[in-house]
Amino acid sequence: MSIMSSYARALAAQEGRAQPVATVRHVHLSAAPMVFIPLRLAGEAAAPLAAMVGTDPENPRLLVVPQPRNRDLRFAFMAELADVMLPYIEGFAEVVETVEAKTPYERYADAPQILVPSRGGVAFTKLLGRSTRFRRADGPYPVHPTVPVLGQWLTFFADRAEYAGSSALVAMTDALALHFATGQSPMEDANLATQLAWISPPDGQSGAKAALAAEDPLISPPAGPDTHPDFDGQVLEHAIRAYETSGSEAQVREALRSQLTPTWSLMWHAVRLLRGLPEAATVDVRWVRDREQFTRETARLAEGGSPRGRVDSAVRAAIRLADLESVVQTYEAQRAFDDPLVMIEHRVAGKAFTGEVVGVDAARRIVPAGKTRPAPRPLVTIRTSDPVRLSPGRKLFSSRNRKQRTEVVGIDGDLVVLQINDQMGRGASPAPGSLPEVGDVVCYAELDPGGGQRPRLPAGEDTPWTHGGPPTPYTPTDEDAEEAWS
Amino acid sequence: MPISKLGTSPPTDERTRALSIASCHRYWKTAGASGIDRLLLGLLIRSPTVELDALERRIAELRAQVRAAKAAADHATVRLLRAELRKTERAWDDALDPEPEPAQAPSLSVREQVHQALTLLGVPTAGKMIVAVNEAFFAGRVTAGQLTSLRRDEEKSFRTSPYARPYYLCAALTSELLSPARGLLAVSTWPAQIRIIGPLSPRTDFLTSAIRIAEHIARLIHAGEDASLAAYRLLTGMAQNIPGAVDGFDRAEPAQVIAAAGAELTIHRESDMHERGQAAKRAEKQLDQVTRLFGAGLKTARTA
Amino acid sequence: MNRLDTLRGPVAPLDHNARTIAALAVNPGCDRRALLDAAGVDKQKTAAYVGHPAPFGQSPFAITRAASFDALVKANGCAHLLRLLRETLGLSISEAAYADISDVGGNDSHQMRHTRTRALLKRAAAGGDGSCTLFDHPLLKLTVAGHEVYLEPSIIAFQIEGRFHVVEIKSFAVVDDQADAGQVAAAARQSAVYVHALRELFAAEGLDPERVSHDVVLVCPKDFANHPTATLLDVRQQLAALRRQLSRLTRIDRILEELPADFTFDLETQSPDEVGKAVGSVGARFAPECLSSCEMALFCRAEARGDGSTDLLGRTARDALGGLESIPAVLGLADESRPPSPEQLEIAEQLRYVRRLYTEAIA
Amino acid sequence: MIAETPAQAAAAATEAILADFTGGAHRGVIVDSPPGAGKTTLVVTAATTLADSGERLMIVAQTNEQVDDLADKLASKAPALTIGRLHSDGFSVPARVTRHPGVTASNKIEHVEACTVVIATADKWAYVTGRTWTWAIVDEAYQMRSDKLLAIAALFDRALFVGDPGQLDPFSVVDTERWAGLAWDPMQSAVAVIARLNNLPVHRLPVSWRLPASAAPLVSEAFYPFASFRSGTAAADRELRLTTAGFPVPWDRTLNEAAASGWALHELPSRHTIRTDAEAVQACAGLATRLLQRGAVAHDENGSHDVSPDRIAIGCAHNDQVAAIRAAGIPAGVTVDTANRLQGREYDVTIVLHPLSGRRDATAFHLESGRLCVLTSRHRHACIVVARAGIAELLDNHPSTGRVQLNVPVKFPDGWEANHAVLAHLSRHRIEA
Repeated sequence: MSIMSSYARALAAQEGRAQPVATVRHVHLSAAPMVFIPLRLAGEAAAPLAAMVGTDPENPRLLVVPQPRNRDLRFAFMAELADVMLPYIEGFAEVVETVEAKTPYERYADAPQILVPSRGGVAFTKLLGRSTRFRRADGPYPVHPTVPVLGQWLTFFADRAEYAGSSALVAMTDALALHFATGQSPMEDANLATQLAWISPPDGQSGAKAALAAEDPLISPPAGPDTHPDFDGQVLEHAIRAYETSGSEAQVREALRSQLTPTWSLMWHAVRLLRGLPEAATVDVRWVRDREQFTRETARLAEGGSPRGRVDSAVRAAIRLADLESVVQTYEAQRAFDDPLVMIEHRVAGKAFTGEVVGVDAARRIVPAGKTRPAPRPLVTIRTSDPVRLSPGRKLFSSRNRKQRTEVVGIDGDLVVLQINDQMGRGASPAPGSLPEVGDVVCYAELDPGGGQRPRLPAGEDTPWTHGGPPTPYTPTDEDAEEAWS
Repeated sequence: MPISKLGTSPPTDERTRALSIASCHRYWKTAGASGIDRLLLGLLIRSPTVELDALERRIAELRAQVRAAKAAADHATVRLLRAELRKTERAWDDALDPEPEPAQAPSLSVREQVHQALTLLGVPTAGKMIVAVNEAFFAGRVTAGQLTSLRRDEEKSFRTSPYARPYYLCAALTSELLSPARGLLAVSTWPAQIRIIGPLSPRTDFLTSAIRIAEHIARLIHAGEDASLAAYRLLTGMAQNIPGAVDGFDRAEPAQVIAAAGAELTIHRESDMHERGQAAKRAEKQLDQVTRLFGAGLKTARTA
Repeated sequence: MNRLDTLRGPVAPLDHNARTIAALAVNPGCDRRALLDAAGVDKQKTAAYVGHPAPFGQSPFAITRAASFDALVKANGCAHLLRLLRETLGLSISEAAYADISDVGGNDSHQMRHTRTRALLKRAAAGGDGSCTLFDHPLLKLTVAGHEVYLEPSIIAFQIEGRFHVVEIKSFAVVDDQADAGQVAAAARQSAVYVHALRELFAAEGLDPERVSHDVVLVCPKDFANHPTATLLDVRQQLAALRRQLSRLTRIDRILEELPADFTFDLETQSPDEVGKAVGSVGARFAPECLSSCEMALFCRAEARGDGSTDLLGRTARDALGGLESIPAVLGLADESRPPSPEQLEIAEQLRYVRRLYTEAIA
Repeated sequence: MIAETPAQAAAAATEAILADFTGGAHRGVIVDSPPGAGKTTLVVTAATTLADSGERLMIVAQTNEQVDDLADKLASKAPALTIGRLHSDGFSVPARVTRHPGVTASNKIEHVEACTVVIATADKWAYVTGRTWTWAIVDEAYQMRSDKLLAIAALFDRALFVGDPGQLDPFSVVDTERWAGLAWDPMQSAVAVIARLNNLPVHRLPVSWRLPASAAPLVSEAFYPFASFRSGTAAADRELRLTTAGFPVPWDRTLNEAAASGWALHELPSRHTIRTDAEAVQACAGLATRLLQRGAVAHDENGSHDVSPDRIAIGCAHNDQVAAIRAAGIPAGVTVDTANRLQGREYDVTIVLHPLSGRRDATAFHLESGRLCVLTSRHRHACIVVARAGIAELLDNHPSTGRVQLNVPVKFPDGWEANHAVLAHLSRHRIEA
């Protein structure tokens, strides 16, 4: 944690209210996001217990497993969940737009967005996907045909959640933490109720006090996936027993509704809070990626794509790692260039600076390394009061033109001299407007919003001996489909 | 959408049930069941489909027998018959009801059902396995909870009137201290060394049980029938823990299980039998008739 | 009477188990916790008494699940376990002998069981006739802060070719060969306590402690089923941490020296207020992580809040703030309402700068 | 039996390595090389051996600086060899490489592929396609991430992987446990992956030619508990002399201690500070300045030389500390860098800002044993550690609650233990400032 966010936390603690750490909203918020609050049975890896799910704050769907140890009831639950989720997800696969490119292609105009309360919700979504995607509608342990389809989608969403800046599956506590510093620790921020208590405490109450009250499981039950042990022992156990003797789900439903409703309200409250922030400039760029991935997955599934294997192969893992790294870098840069409050972190760390242009040598031409002919390499001198900790040769970008490459030539007191390397047109001298002008206030940072070029990796079937040789490609087996779920 | 129809519970159809009852019948024939067993077996075969008047006749019969037993102060038989009576009455209720109930609990007492399972297995066995065998082969409904006080009750009964019953459900004894081995039930009529638990006995007894279960299934197949799904599941689960007894997650084949378990058994048998034999001799010398069956302890014997 | 007994009052000290001993390493910088633990004070009760009950509990479902999985692994003469040991460690088929030490002929006194544990393990180590392979519920002993404590283990000790291993059975799932890293770490710390205690036992019997392996066999349910699977867990690092913490417990004397002679946490004779004051007078080192591991955490957090301590914001925040102890100091230095001491000059300068940028950006 | 001399031990190790590598029984050979153990010499020997028998060879290193160092040394020792220095577009190859007539530098593989030895960074190799080499040497293989090896492994049949296992693990900006436990987890080092997936012989070089007799035992014990090594030189072979006498002030006393014993702990009063602790920063810069002022002369097995600025390095954990020290005024030519960037480099004297100095709590980053190992094993003569008092308490109070992933080999040494070992040793050379 940086000194900036630590300062904001200290301020929040003092003021009794969360403080902003962003001036714009960095996550995409769909017009109709689906809120999904899953619960699981304590002590089990992936035994769903209940879920509250839906797109209408006034009309949540409550799904329960009246006896979570019963495998048939679990799959019935998953089929019911599919009944709610699949129409929502597949509903987006209707309106397409054509993207003008070298080879024009189509993508869906919008995509589904699922909001869960916390990272625990994301992890549990992944487990639910893992435990259902291999299932089959035929064979010895058939499930409803929608169950494996839902499993594939849940896997898709959980995978997307690993990519920085993706808004396909969002943990609400993470989204809030991006925008607000509370007066408690990051660890405690993982509790949606206390985090929101700091962000919008009831009138006349301090955040600290509201957070304390929100820790009471009777007022704010855990947001899942784990339920409160006292609830399990004092309420749920009896309700399940009542189901077993009477066959009526009523008690279990009511018990679980009591646990889920408060979180349901908190989730929509958080959605309204986030909607109150203006959207950051590059949110849409990132959402386009989510839409593209959604388009691809839809096509893959439509072609009968088999479920993703249990683990990534060596090549698959390396490719994914490169993707993950590239989006982290891009996301971090985009966020800073979108939001001066985020940029502060980098300025304080000496990796970025803001200042006024005091000199431009537009006519400068040199022979760049590895080249034979001179090319324009103008110098820009900026006066800054920021503590710049960049050494000559460091590559910088600016919010002015996020694609233009520049490098530090020298730093002398409060003067930084930069060399502009590209984006100046094809002429012998820089194109008009391609350089900052004297008097401009500019911000440069050692942050690259563009993904770098990267080499091709071998195809999976060409995996070299160093990495274990070609793996057997994953094909779903009967065993996978029959995997016990007890 | 009728979600509840999506369930995939294994079919408990009448055919499976009938088979297991038949197989049970035959097993007891071959095992030379005692008179009372035969009598009870007769009850066991009854099902809710028996006509109402037949049931009514049986109820009257039982009531008379209860009265007679009561007069003779044969409390054990009274208990037995009363349980039987309750079951028959329930069967009559069910027969009135147009919706047929799923598998009815057999009419044997818990004690008898346990004896039945133990006789099939032939070695001291933990409650859980007894329940599993009872369910897999005798369509029984014994629950683990019903076994907890069984050994204590048997001991009480034995202390009150020794050897009054044809058999007692008793303890297995640890080879070193001749104390009751935790959680195991045995049959008093077994040879003493069978009821001794040496260090290797948990393993050899497990292997023996697997063989006995496999043999039983083989017998059923030989007779042109087949065992229940539960029986195969039980055997497969056991076979997975015996080297070479089953391939991967396939269903276990009795012959392969018998061969594999037998092979491992050969490795342990000699030292296990030696240990058990020695201990049995000591037990013979050191223990009285009660402790020989229910174990000597440094404290009062624990319950099963 | 021992100083620690005075501290605790006239109740029996709380029993240690692997979990409580492993917890010694969770916040070793906290004198408060060290003292309460060393004196065997019931922290749960004390916290409730002073008005900050710990929010801990275990779901009955989790307890049932753990017990039934444990029973499954051990069922039928440890049939599952033998299979796993044969698969993962190459245990030979002939090694199958099993001894249960949960009681000795029906007597389950600690002394009795410990004596038997020692005898059986010694015999096994000597490799004599009738030596066993699996030892269920061995009762081990460990010296903690000068006290001998029994460890009620939920483990099986097991030997292969003269090496002894600890088998730890846990009911969290291993899905596609991965498990929750927090739970695995907790299991590793607990297993390390058993390995350590087992090694002490070996040393006391004149056997080579290194015959107890640092590779623990962790048995968990595989994927979403109940089928057990085994993974070897190297606990060398946890063992080293444990040894460090056990050797550091002697510092209790130093903490005690600074306390008045009649100092006590006795719930019988002292009012909640007095106990609260007594607990408060022993230095704590609160961190938000305590909330998930220490029964006194809510008390300490309330105290930290009262002091406006930067500890509330988390360990990393406190380090980022140059180690400043109080939130008012942070903000006072930032808005220049508080003059910096010479050693605060640097952090004060940074905070002023941060505040200026922050205020600009918010405006 | 007569004890082997360091030179004999090293020669025997090299011989065994080459026999395994060229013998044909294995597709790969791993060589663990502690700091300054003659890794470069081994690479040069292996390259010339192969070249002598008419074989072509590719060499992979991780940074351009490493590639240039290797190319320079190779060309110096084997002038007859044709060496292709393959580099990326826009990179200018330094004169120390291009001055050799046998070296051809180009950014196109077609221009250099005919050379007996082609050498480039792993990043550059990843763009080479359609060609294969029978032999490869991968240098600094512990620094290389396994996904980088994946990109180039199709280029060669057999490879010698050389590297220092005690240094920093490769790094990723992504914090994911998705692949934890997989043998081919791309976030591991290249060596970790090949060793887990292939049964390859592992050799180690037993002698450090860089570290003096005063340092080798400590570094070996603290950071290489399962692969000990010794110094190639005796205590008498190395001497650091300060030509002017010092004043009785802390900086000079610290320098005296370092010159006399090879180690010094310049200890500032205990205090929690920000990362760029001005006093500590000042001490690092001041010690470097003062060392030059006092005219240090280094005597070693090759003769004597003045300790010039380029033979001094200041190392720290964070970039902002590097910037602060540079800003504090250091003599021109003195290297200041983070541990990551000092890997594989060598100096006469190093000054280290202790990663834990002034902190209240340690993080995994600060405790990483590789970081301290790099910082305390770059010197031929002396290492001066600047730190606030209180690190021992910090270590004692450090909670051990790390996460543990199944099937991930435990990393040794543990950062805590290594830090303690170094601190215990340094306490014998403490000068209070």
